Amino acid sequence: MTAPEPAPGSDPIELEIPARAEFVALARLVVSSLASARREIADDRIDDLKLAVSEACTNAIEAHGAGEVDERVLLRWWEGDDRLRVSVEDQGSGFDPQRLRDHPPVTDPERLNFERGLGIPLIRTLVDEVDFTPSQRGTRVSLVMYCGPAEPDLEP
Amino acid sequence: MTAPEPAPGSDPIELEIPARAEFVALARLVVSSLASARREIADDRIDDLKLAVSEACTNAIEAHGAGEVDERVLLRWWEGDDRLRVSVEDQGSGFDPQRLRDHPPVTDPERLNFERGLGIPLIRTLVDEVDFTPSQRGTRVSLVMYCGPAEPDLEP
Amino acid sequence: MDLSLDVTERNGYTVLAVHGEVDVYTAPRLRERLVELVSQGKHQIVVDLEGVDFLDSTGLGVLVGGLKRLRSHDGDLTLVCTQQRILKVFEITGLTKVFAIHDSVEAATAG
Amino acid sequence: MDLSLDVTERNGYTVLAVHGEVDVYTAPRLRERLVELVSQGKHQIVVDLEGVDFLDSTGLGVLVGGLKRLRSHDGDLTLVCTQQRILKVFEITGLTKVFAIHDSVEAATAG
Ligand SMILES: Nc1ncnc2c1ncn2[C@@H]1O[C@H](COP(=O)(O)OP(=O)(O)O)[C@@H](O)[C@H]1O
Ligand SMILES: Nc1ncnc2c1ncn2[C@@H]1O[C@H](COP(=O)(O)OP(=O)(O)O)[C@@H](O)[C@H]1O
Repeated sequence: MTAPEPAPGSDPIELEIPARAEFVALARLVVSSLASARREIADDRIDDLKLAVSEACTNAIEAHGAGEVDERVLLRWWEGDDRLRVSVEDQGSGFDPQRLRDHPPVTDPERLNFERGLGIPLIRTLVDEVDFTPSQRGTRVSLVMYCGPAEPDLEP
Repeated sequence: MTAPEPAPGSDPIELEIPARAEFVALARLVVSSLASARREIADDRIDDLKLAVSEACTNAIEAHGAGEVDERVLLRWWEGDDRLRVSVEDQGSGFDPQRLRDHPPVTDPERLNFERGLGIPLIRTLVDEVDFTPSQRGTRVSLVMYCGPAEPDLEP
Repeated sequence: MDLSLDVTERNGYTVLAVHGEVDVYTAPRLRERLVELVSQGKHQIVVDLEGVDFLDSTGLGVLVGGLKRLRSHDGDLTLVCTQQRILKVFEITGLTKVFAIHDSVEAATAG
Repeated sequence: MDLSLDVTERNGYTVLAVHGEVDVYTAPRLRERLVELVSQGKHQIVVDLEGVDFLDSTGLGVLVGGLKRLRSHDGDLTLVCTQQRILKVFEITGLTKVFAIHDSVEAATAG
Protein backbone atom coordinates (compact mmCIF):
# COMPACT_ATOMS: atom_id res chain seq x y z
CA MET A 1 0.00 0.00 0.00
CA THR A 2 2.94 2.28 0.54
CA ALA A 3 4.04 4.45 -2.34
CA PRO A 4 7.61 3.81 -3.46
CA GLU A 5 10.08 6.04 -1.74
CA PRO A 6 11.79 8.36 -4.22
CA ALA A 7 15.41 7.85 -3.29
CA PRO A 8 17.81 10.48 -4.55
CA GLY A 9 21.41 9.40 -4.87
CA SER A 10 22.78 6.29 -3.30
CA ASP A 11 21.48 3.83 -0.75
CA PRO A 12 20.29 5.27 2.50
CA ILE A 13 21.83 5.21 5.91
CA GLU A 14 19.35 3.54 8.21
CA LEU A 15 18.76 3.80 11.91
CA GLU A 16 16.20 1.54 13.48
CA ILE A 17 15.17 2.23 17.05
CA PRO A 18 12.60 0.78 19.40
CA ALA A 19 9.48 2.96 19.48
CA ARG A 20 10.39 4.50 22.81
CA ALA A 21 10.77 8.13 23.79
CA GLU A 22 14.29 7.75 25.10
CA PHE A 23 15.65 7.05 21.59
CA VAL A 24 14.52 10.26 19.90
CA ALA A 25 17.71 11.92 21.16
CA LEU A 26 19.75 9.31 19.26
CA ALA A 27 17.85 10.06 16.06
CA ARG A 28 18.65 13.75 16.52
CA LEU A 29 22.30 13.01 17.11
CA VAL A 30 22.57 10.93 13.95
CA VAL A 31 20.79 13.56 11.87
CA SER A 32 22.87 16.46 13.08
CA SER A 33 26.07 14.50 12.68
CA LEU A 34 25.19 13.51 9.10
CA ALA A 35 24.00 16.99 8.21
CA SER A 36 27.07 18.72 9.56
CA ALA A 37 29.28 16.50 7.40
CA ARG A 38 27.80 18.52 4.53
CA ARG A 39 29.77 21.65 5.19
CA GLU A 40 27.71 23.92 2.99
CA ILE A 41 24.71 23.60 5.30
CA ALA A 42 24.42 26.45 7.80
CA ASP A 43 24.12 25.56 11.47
CA ASP A 44 20.62 26.95 11.75
CA ARG A 45 19.45 24.77 8.88
CA ILE A 46 20.93 21.75 10.61
CA ASP A 47 18.95 22.72 13.71
CA ASP A 48 15.81 23.01 11.59
CA LEU A 49 16.25 19.56 10.13
CA LYS A 50 17.09 18.09 13.51
CA LEU A 51 13.95 19.53 15.07
CA ALA A 52 11.75 18.41 12.17
CA VAL A 53 13.09 14.86 12.35
CA SER A 54 12.70 14.87 16.10
CA GLU A 55 9.05 15.89 15.79
CA ALA A 56 8.43 13.17 13.20
CA CYS A 57 10.06 10.56 15.46
CA THR A 58 8.02 11.74 18.43
CA ASN A 59 4.81 11.34 16.44
CA ALA A 60 5.94 7.94 15.20
CA ILE A 61 6.59 6.79 18.74
CA GLU A 62 3.33 8.20 20.04
CA ALA A 63 1.45 6.46 17.22
CA HIS A 64 2.61 3.15 18.68
CA GLY A 65 1.14 3.89 22.06
CA ALA A 66 2.76 2.50 25.15
CA GLY A 67 1.62 -1.09 24.72
CA GLU A 68 3.78 -2.73 22.10
CA VAL A 69 7.35 -3.06 23.26
CA ASP A 70 8.54 -4.62 20.03
CA GLU A 71 7.51 -1.88 17.69
CA ARG A 72 10.16 -0.06 15.74
CA VAL A 73 10.75 3.26 14.10
CA LEU A 74 12.94 3.32 11.02
CA LEU A 75 14.80 6.43 10.06
CA ARG A 76 16.42 6.62 6.63
CA TRP A 77 18.77 9.23 5.27
CA TRP A 78 19.60 9.93 1.64
CA GLU A 79 21.90 12.53 0.21
CA GLY A 80 21.06 13.90 -3.19
CA ASP A 81 23.09 16.41 -5.14
CA ASP A 82 20.99 19.33 -4.00
CA ARG A 83 18.92 17.92 -1.17
CA LEU A 84 18.85 15.77 1.90
CA ARG A 85 15.93 13.44 2.40
CA VAL A 86 15.01 11.83 5.70
CA SER A 87 12.14 9.44 6.13
CA VAL A 88 10.62 8.30 9.40
CA GLU A 89 8.50 5.17 9.25
CA ASP A 90 6.31 3.71 11.93
CA GLN A 91 3.92 0.76 12.27
CA GLY A 92 1.41 2.79 14.22
CA SER A 93 -2.23 3.62 13.79
CA GLY A 94 -1.89 5.90 10.78
CA PHE A 95 -3.76 9.17 10.31
CA ASP A 96 -5.00 11.64 7.75
CA PRO A 97 -2.81 14.73 7.81
CA GLN A 98 -5.49 16.68 5.90
CA ARG A 99 -7.90 16.30 8.77
CA LEU A 100 -5.92 17.82 11.59
CA ARG A 101 -7.79 20.52 13.51
CA ASP A 102 -6.74 24.06 12.97
CA HIS A 103 -5.63 25.94 16.04
CA PRO A 104 -7.39 29.11 17.07
CA PRO A 105 -5.26 32.21 16.50
CA VAL A 106 -2.58 32.68 19.13
CA THR A 107 -4.18 35.82 20.47
CA ASP A 108 -7.40 33.96 21.24
CA PRO A 109 -7.56 33.04 24.94
CA GLU A 110 -8.78 29.62 23.76
CA ARG A 111 -5.33 29.08 22.30
CA LEU A 112 -4.04 28.10 25.69
CA ASN A 113 -6.15 24.97 25.55
CA PHE A 114 -3.96 23.67 22.76
CA GLU A 115 -0.93 22.22 24.41
CA ARG A 116 -0.62 19.77 21.56
CA GLY A 117 -0.73 19.82 17.81
CA LEU A 118 2.32 22.01 17.35
CA GLY A 119 4.52 19.28 15.86
CA ILE A 120 3.23 19.07 12.31
CA PRO A 121 2.99 22.86 11.84
CA LEU A 122 6.62 23.04 12.99
CA ILE A 123 7.69 20.33 10.56
CA ARG A 124 5.93 22.08 7.68
CA THR A 125 7.73 25.33 8.42
CA LEU A 126 11.18 23.89 9.05
CA VAL A 127 11.80 21.77 5.98
CA ASP A 128 11.37 22.43 2.27
CA GLU A 129 9.16 19.45 1.44
CA VAL A 130 7.04 17.21 3.66
CA ASP A 131 5.16 14.20 2.56
CA PHE A 132 2.97 11.99 4.74
CA THR A 133 2.29 8.55 3.34
CA PRO A 134 -0.32 6.78 5.44
CA SER A 135 -0.47 3.07 4.84
CA GLN A 136 -2.03 0.02 6.40
CA ARG A 137 1.15 -0.77 8.27
CA GLY A 138 1.69 2.73 9.62
CA THR A 139 2.93 6.06 8.41
CA ARG A 140 5.96 7.26 6.53
CA VAL A 141 6.92 10.90 6.83
CA SER A 142 9.38 12.14 4.25
CA LEU A 143 11.28 15.33 4.90
CA VAL A 144 13.37 17.11 2.30
CA MET A 145 15.79 19.93 2.86
CA TYR A 146 17.39 21.68 -0.09
CA CYS A 147 21.09 22.34 0.12
CA GLY A 148 24.14 22.94 -2.00
CA PRO A 149 26.09 20.16 -3.65
CA ALA A 150 27.85 17.56 -1.53
CA GLU A 151 31.31 18.44 -0.39
CA PRO A 152 33.86 17.05 -2.85
CA ASP A 153 35.54 14.00 -1.42
CA LEU A 154 38.80 15.09 0.15
CA GLU A 155 40.05 11.59 0.70
CA PRO A 156 43.26 10.83 -1.15
CA MET B 1 25.42 -20.60 7.39
CA THR B 2 25.44 -17.94 10.05
CA ALA B 3 24.98 -19.02 13.62
CA PRO B 4 21.96 -17.43 15.30
CA GLU B 5 22.86 -14.29 17.15
CA PRO B 6 22.33 -14.69 20.89
CA ALA B 7 20.31 -11.61 21.69
CA PRO B 8 20.19 -10.56 25.32
CA GLY B 9 17.22 -8.47 26.35
CA SER B 10 15.04 -6.66 23.88
CA ASP B 11 15.25 -5.98 20.17
CA PRO B 12 18.40 -4.30 18.95
CA ILE B 13 19.01 -0.81 17.80
CA GLU B 14 20.32 -1.02 14.26
CA LEU B 15 22.48 1.28 12.23
CA GLU B 16 23.11 0.41 8.62
CA ILE B 17 25.77 2.37 6.77
CA PRO B 18 27.31 2.16 3.32
CA ALA B 19 30.63 0.29 3.46
CA ARG B 20 32.64 3.49 3.22
CA ALA B 21 35.36 4.81 5.51
CA GLU B 22 33.66 8.14 6.12
CA PHE B 23 30.83 6.47 8.07
CA VAL B 24 32.91 4.80 10.78
CA ALA B 25 32.78 8.06 12.75
CA LEU B 26 28.98 7.83 12.77
CA ALA B 27 29.15 4.29 14.16
CA ARG B 28 31.42 5.54 16.93
CA LEU B 29 29.09 8.40 17.73
CA VAL B 30 26.09 6.10 18.01
CA VAL B 31 27.98 3.63 20.21
CA SER B 32 29.32 6.21 22.60
CA SER B 33 25.96 7.93 22.84
CA LEU B 34 24.18 4.65 23.61
CA ALA B 35 26.86 3.54 26.06
CA SER B 36 26.88 6.79 27.98
CA ALA B 37 23.13 6.52 28.51
CA ARG B 38 24.06 3.64 30.84
CA ARG B 39 25.37 5.79 33.65
CA GLU B 40 27.13 3.00 35.49
CA ILE B 41 29.66 2.60 32.69
CA ALA B 42 32.90 4.48 33.30
CA ASP B 43 34.12 6.83 30.59
CA ASP B 44 37.20 4.77 29.86
CA ARG B 45 35.09 1.67 29.28
CA ILE B 46 32.95 3.63 26.86
CA ASP B 47 36.14 4.62 25.03
CA ASP B 48 37.19 0.96 24.93
CA LEU B 49 33.92 -0.14 23.41
CA LYS B 50 33.94 2.73 20.95
CA LEU B 51 37.43 1.85 19.76
CA ALA B 52 36.63 -1.87 19.50
CA VAL B 53 33.50 -1.17 17.44
CA SER B 54 35.42 1.28 15.29
CA GLU B 55 38.08 -1.35 14.55
CA ALA B 56 35.41 -3.91 13.68
CA CYS B 57 33.69 -1.43 11.35
CA THR B 58 37.00 -0.56 9.70
CA ASN B 59 37.68 -4.25 9.03
CA ALA B 60 34.15 -4.71 7.74
CA ILE B 61 34.56 -1.83 5.32
CA GLU B 62 37.98 -2.99 4.18
CA ALA B 63 36.61 -6.47 3.59
CA HIS B 64 34.33 -4.98 0.94
CA GLY B 65 37.19 -3.48 -0.99
CA ALA B 66 36.67 -0.28 -2.89
CA GLY B 67 34.66 -1.76 -5.74
CA GLU B 68 31.14 -2.33 -4.58
CA VAL B 69 29.40 0.93 -3.85
CA ASP B 70 26.20 -0.73 -2.72
CA GLU B 71 27.61 -2.84 0.04
CA ARG B 72 26.50 -2.24 3.57
CA VAL B 73 27.68 -2.67 7.09
CA LEU B 74 25.10 -3.39 9.75
CA LEU B 75 25.72 -2.51 13.34
CA ARG B 76 23.39 -3.86 16.01
CA TRP B 77 23.21 -2.97 19.67
CA TRP B 78 21.60 -4.96 22.46
CA GLU B 79 21.41 -4.15 26.11
CA GLY B 80 21.29 -7.02 28.53
CA ASP B 81 20.98 -6.78 32.27
CA ASP B 82 24.69 -7.11 32.85
CA ARG B 83 26.19 -6.61 29.41
CA LEU B 84 26.14 -4.67 26.21
CA ARG B 85 26.46 -6.54 22.94
CA VAL B 86 27.36 -4.97 19.62
CA SER B 87 27.56 -6.86 16.39
CA VAL B 88 29.12 -5.65 13.15
CA GLU B 89 28.12 -7.53 10.04
CA ASP B 90 29.58 -7.23 6.57
CA GLN B 91 29.08 -8.93 3.21
CA GLY B 92 32.78 -9.05 2.49
CA SER B 93 35.25 -11.76 1.69
CA GLY B 94 35.27 -13.46 5.08
CA PHE B 95 38.40 -14.76 6.83
CA ASP B 96 39.63 -17.19 9.42
CA PRO B 97 40.53 -15.33 12.60
CA GLN B 98 42.55 -18.35 13.83
CA ARG B 99 44.96 -17.96 10.96
CA LEU B 100 46.11 -14.42 11.44
CA ARG B 101 49.91 -14.03 11.53
CA ASP B 102 51.48 -13.34 14.85
CA HIS B 103 53.50 -10.19 15.08
CA PRO B 104 57.16 -10.33 16.06
CA PRO B 105 57.78 -8.95 19.54
CA VAL B 106 57.74 -5.18 19.68
CA THR B 107 61.43 -4.97 20.54
CA ASP B 108 62.34 -6.83 17.33
CA PRO B 109 63.46 -4.36 14.64
CA GLU B 110 61.28 -6.38 12.26
CA ARG B 111 58.30 -5.13 14.20
CA LEU B 112 58.39 -1.90 12.27
CA ASN B 113 57.40 -3.80 9.16
CA PHE B 114 54.00 -4.42 10.67
CA GLU B 115 52.00 -1.31 10.11
CA ARG B 116 48.87 -3.40 9.99
CA GLY B 117 47.28 -6.19 11.94
CA LEU B 118 46.83 -4.20 15.13
CA GLY B 119 43.03 -4.06 14.92
CA ILE B 120 42.04 -7.53 16.07
CA PRO B 121 44.56 -7.63 18.94
CA LEU B 122 43.12 -4.31 20.10
CA ILE B 123 39.55 -5.61 19.90
CA ARG B 124 40.48 -8.71 21.90
CA THR B 125 42.00 -6.62 24.67
CA LEU B 126 39.32 -3.94 24.83
CA VAL B 127 36.13 -5.96 25.21
CA ASP B 128 35.17 -8.87 27.44
CA GLU B 129 34.04 -11.28 24.73
CA VAL B 130 34.71 -11.35 21.00
CA ASP B 131 33.22 -13.74 18.57
CA PHE B 132 33.94 -13.90 14.83
CA THR B 133 31.35 -15.71 12.78
CA PRO B 134 32.57 -16.14 9.22
CA SER B 135 29.84 -17.05 6.80
CA GLN B 136 29.34 -17.30 3.08
CA ARG B 137 27.81 -13.86 2.97
CA GLY B 138 30.52 -12.18 5.00
CA THR B 139 31.55 -11.87 8.61
CA ARG B 140 29.80 -11.03 11.82
CA VAL B 141 31.87 -9.79 14.72
CA SER B 142 30.16 -9.84 18.08
CA LEU B 143 31.55 -7.75 20.89
CA VAL B 144 30.39 -8.02 24.49
CA MET B 145 31.18 -5.67 27.32
CA TYR B 146 30.13 -6.52 30.86
CA CYS B 147 28.57 -3.77 32.89
CA GLY B 148 26.29 -3.15 35.81
CA PRO B 149 22.51 -3.29 35.54
CA ALA B 150 20.66 -0.81 33.36
CA GLU B 151 19.80 2.49 34.95
CA PRO B 152 16.28 2.34 36.40
CA ASP B 153 13.87 4.23 34.20
CA LEU B 154 13.50 7.72 35.63
CA GLU B 155 10.62 8.69 33.42
CA PRO B 156 7.46 9.53 35.33
CA MET C 1 17.73 11.83 30.64
CA ASP C 2 19.75 14.83 29.67
CA LEU C 3 17.75 17.44 31.58
CA SER C 4 18.42 19.28 34.80
CA LEU C 5 16.05 21.56 36.66
CA ASP C 6 17.14 24.03 39.33
CA VAL C 7 14.81 26.19 41.36
CA THR C 8 15.81 29.45 43.06
CA GLU C 9 13.81 32.29 44.56
CA ARG C 10 14.50 35.84 43.48
CA ASN C 11 12.67 39.03 44.29
CA GLY C 12 9.36 37.26 44.87
CA TYR C 13 9.67 35.17 41.72
CA THR C 14 10.43 31.48 41.45
CA VAL C 15 13.11 30.89 38.83
CA LEU C 16 13.23 27.45 37.23
CA ALA C 17 16.48 27.09 35.30
CA VAL C 18 16.35 24.37 32.66
CA HIS C 19 19.52 22.77 31.30
CA GLY C 20 19.76 20.18 28.56
CA GLU C 21 17.29 18.87 26.03
CA VAL C 22 13.53 19.20 26.39
CA ASP C 23 11.82 16.56 24.27
CA VAL C 24 9.17 13.85 24.49
CA TYR C 25 11.38 11.89 26.87
CA THR C 26 12.35 14.66 29.27
CA ALA C 27 9.36 17.03 29.06
CA PRO C 28 7.29 15.01 31.58
CA ARG C 29 9.91 15.88 34.21
CA LEU C 30 9.55 19.57 33.42
CA ARG C 31 5.75 19.31 33.59
CA GLU C 32 5.92 17.54 36.94
CA ARG C 33 8.19 20.16 38.36
CA LEU C 34 5.94 23.00 37.23
CA VAL C 35 2.87 21.31 38.68
CA GLU C 36 4.72 20.79 41.94
CA LEU C 37 5.76 24.44 42.14
CA VAL C 38 2.24 25.65 41.46
CA SER C 39 0.84 23.33 44.12
CA GLN C 40 3.39 24.78 46.54
CA GLY C 41 1.81 28.18 45.95
CA LYS C 42 4.50 29.52 43.61
CA HIS C 43 2.45 31.59 41.20
CA GLN C 44 5.05 33.84 39.63
CA ILE C 45 7.35 31.53 37.75
CA VAL C 46 10.21 32.45 35.45
CA VAL C 47 11.47 29.59 33.29
CA ASP C 48 15.07 30.27 32.36
CA LEU C 49 15.76 28.60 28.99
CA GLU C 50 19.31 29.90 28.55
CA GLY C 51 20.79 26.49 29.30
CA VAL C 52 18.50 24.62 26.91
CA ASP C 53 20.17 22.94 23.94
CA PHE C 54 17.02 21.65 22.32
CA LEU C 55 13.30 22.34 22.72
CA ASP C 56 10.55 20.64 20.76
CA SER C 57 6.77 20.91 20.54
CA THR C 58 6.36 18.69 23.59
CA GLY C 59 8.37 21.22 25.58
CA LEU C 60 6.32 24.09 24.17
CA GLY C 61 3.17 22.23 25.19
CA VAL C 62 4.41 21.87 28.75
CA LEU C 63 5.17 25.59 28.94
CA VAL C 64 1.74 26.47 27.53
CA GLY C 65 0.17 24.12 30.07
CA GLY C 66 2.13 25.78 32.86
CA LEU C 67 1.08 29.24 31.76
CA LYS C 68 -2.57 28.19 31.63
CA ARG C 69 -2.37 26.66 35.10
CA LEU C 70 -0.75 29.80 36.52
CA ARG C 71 -3.19 32.17 34.86
CA SER C 72 -6.02 30.23 36.54
CA HIS C 73 -4.31 31.17 39.82
CA ASP C 74 -3.89 34.80 38.71
CA GLY C 75 -0.20 34.06 38.36
CA ASP C 76 2.12 34.16 35.38
CA LEU C 77 4.81 32.15 33.67
CA THR C 78 7.42 34.15 31.80
CA LEU C 79 10.53 33.05 29.97
CA VAL C 80 14.18 34.00 29.75
CA CYS C 81 15.62 33.27 26.34
CA THR C 82 18.14 34.95 24.07
CA GLN C 83 19.22 31.91 22.05
CA GLN C 84 18.18 32.39 18.46
CA ARG C 85 17.52 28.73 17.75
CA ILE C 86 15.19 28.40 20.73
CA LEU C 87 13.42 31.72 20.08
CA LYS C 88 12.78 30.55 16.54
CA VAL C 89 10.59 27.70 17.80
CA PHE C 90 8.44 30.18 19.72
CA GLU C 91 8.23 32.45 16.69
CA ILE C 92 7.18 29.75 14.24
CA THR C 93 4.41 28.58 16.53
CA GLY C 94 3.23 32.11 17.31
CA LEU C 95 3.97 31.64 20.99
CA THR C 96 6.04 34.81 21.20
CA LYS C 97 2.62 36.48 21.39
CA VAL C 98 1.57 34.30 24.29
CA PHE C 99 4.65 34.43 26.51
CA ALA C 100 6.55 37.39 27.85
CA ILE C 101 10.14 36.59 26.86
CA HIS C 102 12.95 38.38 28.70
CA ASP C 103 16.65 38.81 27.98
CA SER C 104 17.84 37.91 31.46
CA VAL C 105 16.66 36.59 34.80
CA GLU C 106 17.30 40.10 36.15
CA ALA C 107 14.86 41.61 33.67
CA ALA C 108 12.30 38.85 34.23
CA THR C 109 12.32 39.33 38.01
CA ALA C 110 12.52 43.13 38.04
CA GLY C 111 8.77 43.87 38.15
CA MET D 1 36.96 14.89 7.70
CA ASP D 2 37.40 15.89 11.28
CA LEU D 3 41.18 16.16 11.24
CA SER D 4 43.50 19.14 11.18
CA LEU D 5 47.27 19.10 10.77
CA ASP D 6 49.53 22.03 11.65
CA VAL D 7 53.25 22.13 11.09
CA THR D 8 55.67 24.37 12.98
CA GLU D 9 59.43 24.37 13.36
CA ARG D 10 60.97 24.43 16.78
CA ASN D 11 64.58 24.09 17.84
CA GLY D 12 65.53 22.06 14.77
CA TYR D 13 62.50 19.77 15.06
CA THR D 14 59.44 19.72 12.88
CA VAL D 15 56.33 19.61 15.04
CA LEU D 16 53.18 18.19 13.46
CA ALA D 17 50.20 18.97 15.68
CA VAL D 18 47.23 16.70 15.05
CA HIS D 19 43.71 17.72 16.04
CA GLY D 20 40.58 15.64 15.72
CA GLU D 21 39.96 11.99 15.00
CA VAL D 22 42.50 9.71 13.36
CA ASP D 23 40.74 6.74 11.82
CA VAL D 24 40.50 4.81 8.56
CA TYR D 25 38.95 7.84 6.87
CA THR D 26 41.36 10.52 8.03
CA ALA D 27 44.61 8.56 8.51
CA PRO D 28 45.53 8.76 4.81
CA ARG D 29 45.80 12.55 5.21
CA LEU D 30 48.18 12.10 8.13
CA ARG D 31 50.25 9.60 6.15
CA GLU D 32 50.43 11.96 3.17
CA ARG D 33 51.57 14.80 5.35
CA LEU D 34 54.30 12.74 6.98
CA VAL D 35 55.56 11.51 3.61
CA GLU D 36 55.58 15.07 2.34
CA LEU D 37 57.59 16.31 5.34
CA VAL D 38 60.15 13.53 4.99
CA SER D 39 60.54 14.25 1.29
CA GLN D 40 61.16 17.90 2.19
CA GLY D 41 64.11 16.72 4.26
CA LYS D 42 62.45 17.03 7.65
CA HIS D 43 63.97 14.10 9.49
CA GLN D 44 63.32 14.99 13.13
CA ILE D 45 59.58 14.96 13.48
CA VAL D 46 57.54 15.35 16.63
CA VAL D 47 53.90 14.35 16.29
CA ASP D 48 51.88 16.20 18.90
CA LEU D 49 48.84 14.08 19.78
CA GLU D 50 47.49 16.32 22.55
CA GLY D 51 44.63 17.53 20.35
CA VAL D 52 43.60 14.05 19.24
CA ASP D 53 40.17 12.86 20.35
CA PHE D 54 40.38 9.41 18.85
CA LEU D 55 43.15 7.23 17.45
CA ASP D 56 42.67 3.75 16.04
CA SER D 57 44.95 1.04 14.65
CA THR D 58 45.04 2.73 11.25
CA GLY D 59 46.49 5.80 12.93
CA LEU D 60 49.01 3.67 14.82
CA GLY D 61 50.00 2.07 11.53
CA VAL D 62 50.63 5.45 9.94
CA LEU D 63 52.83 6.48 12.87
CA VAL D 64 54.78 3.21 12.72
CA GLY D 65 55.19 3.72 8.97
CA GLY D 66 56.45 7.24 9.58
CA LEU D 67 58.94 6.09 12.18
CA LYS D 68 60.24 3.40 9.83
CA ARG D 69 60.64 5.89 7.02
CA LEU D 70 62.49 8.34 9.25
CA ARG D 71 64.78 5.71 10.74
CA SER D 72 65.84 4.80 7.21
CA HIS D 73 66.97 8.42 6.90
CA ASP D 74 68.69 8.29 10.29
CA GLY D 75 65.93 10.48 11.59
CA ASP D 76 63.33 9.93 14.28
CA LEU D 77 59.63 10.34 14.93
CA THR D 78 58.69 10.97 18.53
CA LEU D 79 55.33 11.67 20.11
CA VAL D 80 53.78 14.10 22.55
CA CYS D 81 50.93 12.54 24.48
CA THR D 82 49.63 12.81 28.01
CA GLN D 83 46.03 11.78 27.38
CA GLN D 84 45.34 8.51 29.17
CA ARG D 85 42.89 7.17 26.61
CA ILE D 86 45.33 7.70 23.75
CA LEU D 87 48.32 6.35 25.69
CA LYS D 88 46.31 3.24 26.41
CA VAL D 89 46.18 2.36 22.72
CA PHE D 90 49.98 2.52 22.51
CA GLU D 91 50.29 0.43 25.65
CA ILE D 92 47.95 -2.34 24.53
CA THR D 93 49.77 -2.70 21.23
CA GLY D 94 53.21 -2.59 22.85
CA LEU D 95 54.10 0.54 20.90
CA THR D 96 55.17 2.42 24.01
CA LYS D 97 58.36 0.41 23.57
CA VAL D 98 58.77 1.56 19.99
CA PHE D 99 58.09 5.28 20.30
CA ALA D 100 59.62 7.87 22.57
CA ILE D 101 56.58 9.53 24.13
CA HIS D 102 57.01 12.96 25.72
CA ASP D 103 54.86 15.01 28.07
CA SER D 104 55.12 18.24 26.12
CA VAL D 105 56.38 19.72 22.89
CA GLU D 106 59.03 21.49 24.98
CA ALA D 107 60.36 18.18 26.28
CA ALA D 108 60.20 16.56 22.85
CA THR D 109 62.20 19.35 21.19
CA ALA D 110 64.70 19.89 24.01
CA GLY D 111 67.38 17.46 22.78
N1 LIG E 1 3.05 9.11 12.56
C1 LIG E 1 1.80 9.32 12.98
N2 LIG E 1 0.94 8.28 13.11
C2 LIG E 1 -0.33 8.47 13.53
N3 LIG E 1 -0.84 9.69 13.84
C3 LIG E 1 -0.05 10.76 13.73
C4 LIG E 1 1.31 10.64 13.28
N4 LIG E 1 1.86 11.89 13.24
C5 LIG E 1 0.87 12.73 13.64
N5 LIG E 1 -0.27 12.06 13.93
C6 LIG E 1 -1.54 12.65 14.39
O1 LIG E 1 -1.51 14.03 14.14
C7 LIG E 1 -1.76 14.75 15.35
C8 LIG E 1 -1.01 16.07 15.33
O2 LIG E 1 0.39 15.85 15.42
P1 LIG E 1 1.34 17.01 15.90
O3 LIG E 1 1.04 18.23 15.13
O4 LIG E 1 2.74 16.51 15.85
O5 LIG E 1 0.93 17.28 17.40
P2 LIG E 1 0.87 16.34 18.67
O6 LIG E 1 1.77 15.16 18.39
O7 LIG E 1 1.37 17.22 19.78
O8 LIG E 1 -0.57 15.95 18.84
C9 LIG E 1 -1.31 13.80 16.44
O9 LIG E 1 -1.96 14.05 17.65
C10 LIG E 1 -1.72 12.46 15.87
O10 LIG E 1 -3.10 12.22 16.09
N1 LIG F 1 35.44 -8.46 8.68
C1 LIG F 1 36.49 -9.01 8.05
N2 LIG F 1 36.33 -9.61 6.83
C2 LIG F 1 37.39 -10.15 6.19
N3 LIG F 1 38.65 -10.15 6.67
C3 LIG F 1 38.87 -9.58 7.87
C4 LIG F 1 37.82 -8.99 8.62
N4 LIG F 1 38.35 -8.52 9.78
C5 LIG F 1 39.66 -8.81 9.74
N5 LIG F 1 39.99 -9.44 8.61
C6 LIG F 1 41.30 -9.92 8.20
O1 LIG F 1 42.14 -9.94 9.35
C7 LIG F 1 43.29 -9.16 9.12
C8 LIG F 1 43.78 -8.51 10.40
O2 LIG F 1 42.86 -7.54 10.83
P1 LIG F 1 43.34 -6.42 11.84
O3 LIG F 1 44.00 -7.07 12.99
O4 LIG F 1 42.16 -5.55 12.15
O5 LIG F 1 44.43 -5.60 11.05
P2 LIG F 1 44.38 -4.80 9.69
O6 LIG F 1 42.94 -4.51 9.39
O7 LIG F 1 45.19 -3.59 9.95
O8 LIG F 1 45.02 -5.72 8.67
C9 LIG F 1 42.88 -8.16 8.05
O9 LIG F 1 43.98 -7.71 7.31
C10 LIG F 1 41.95 -9.01 7.20
O10 LIG F 1 42.68 -9.80 6.30
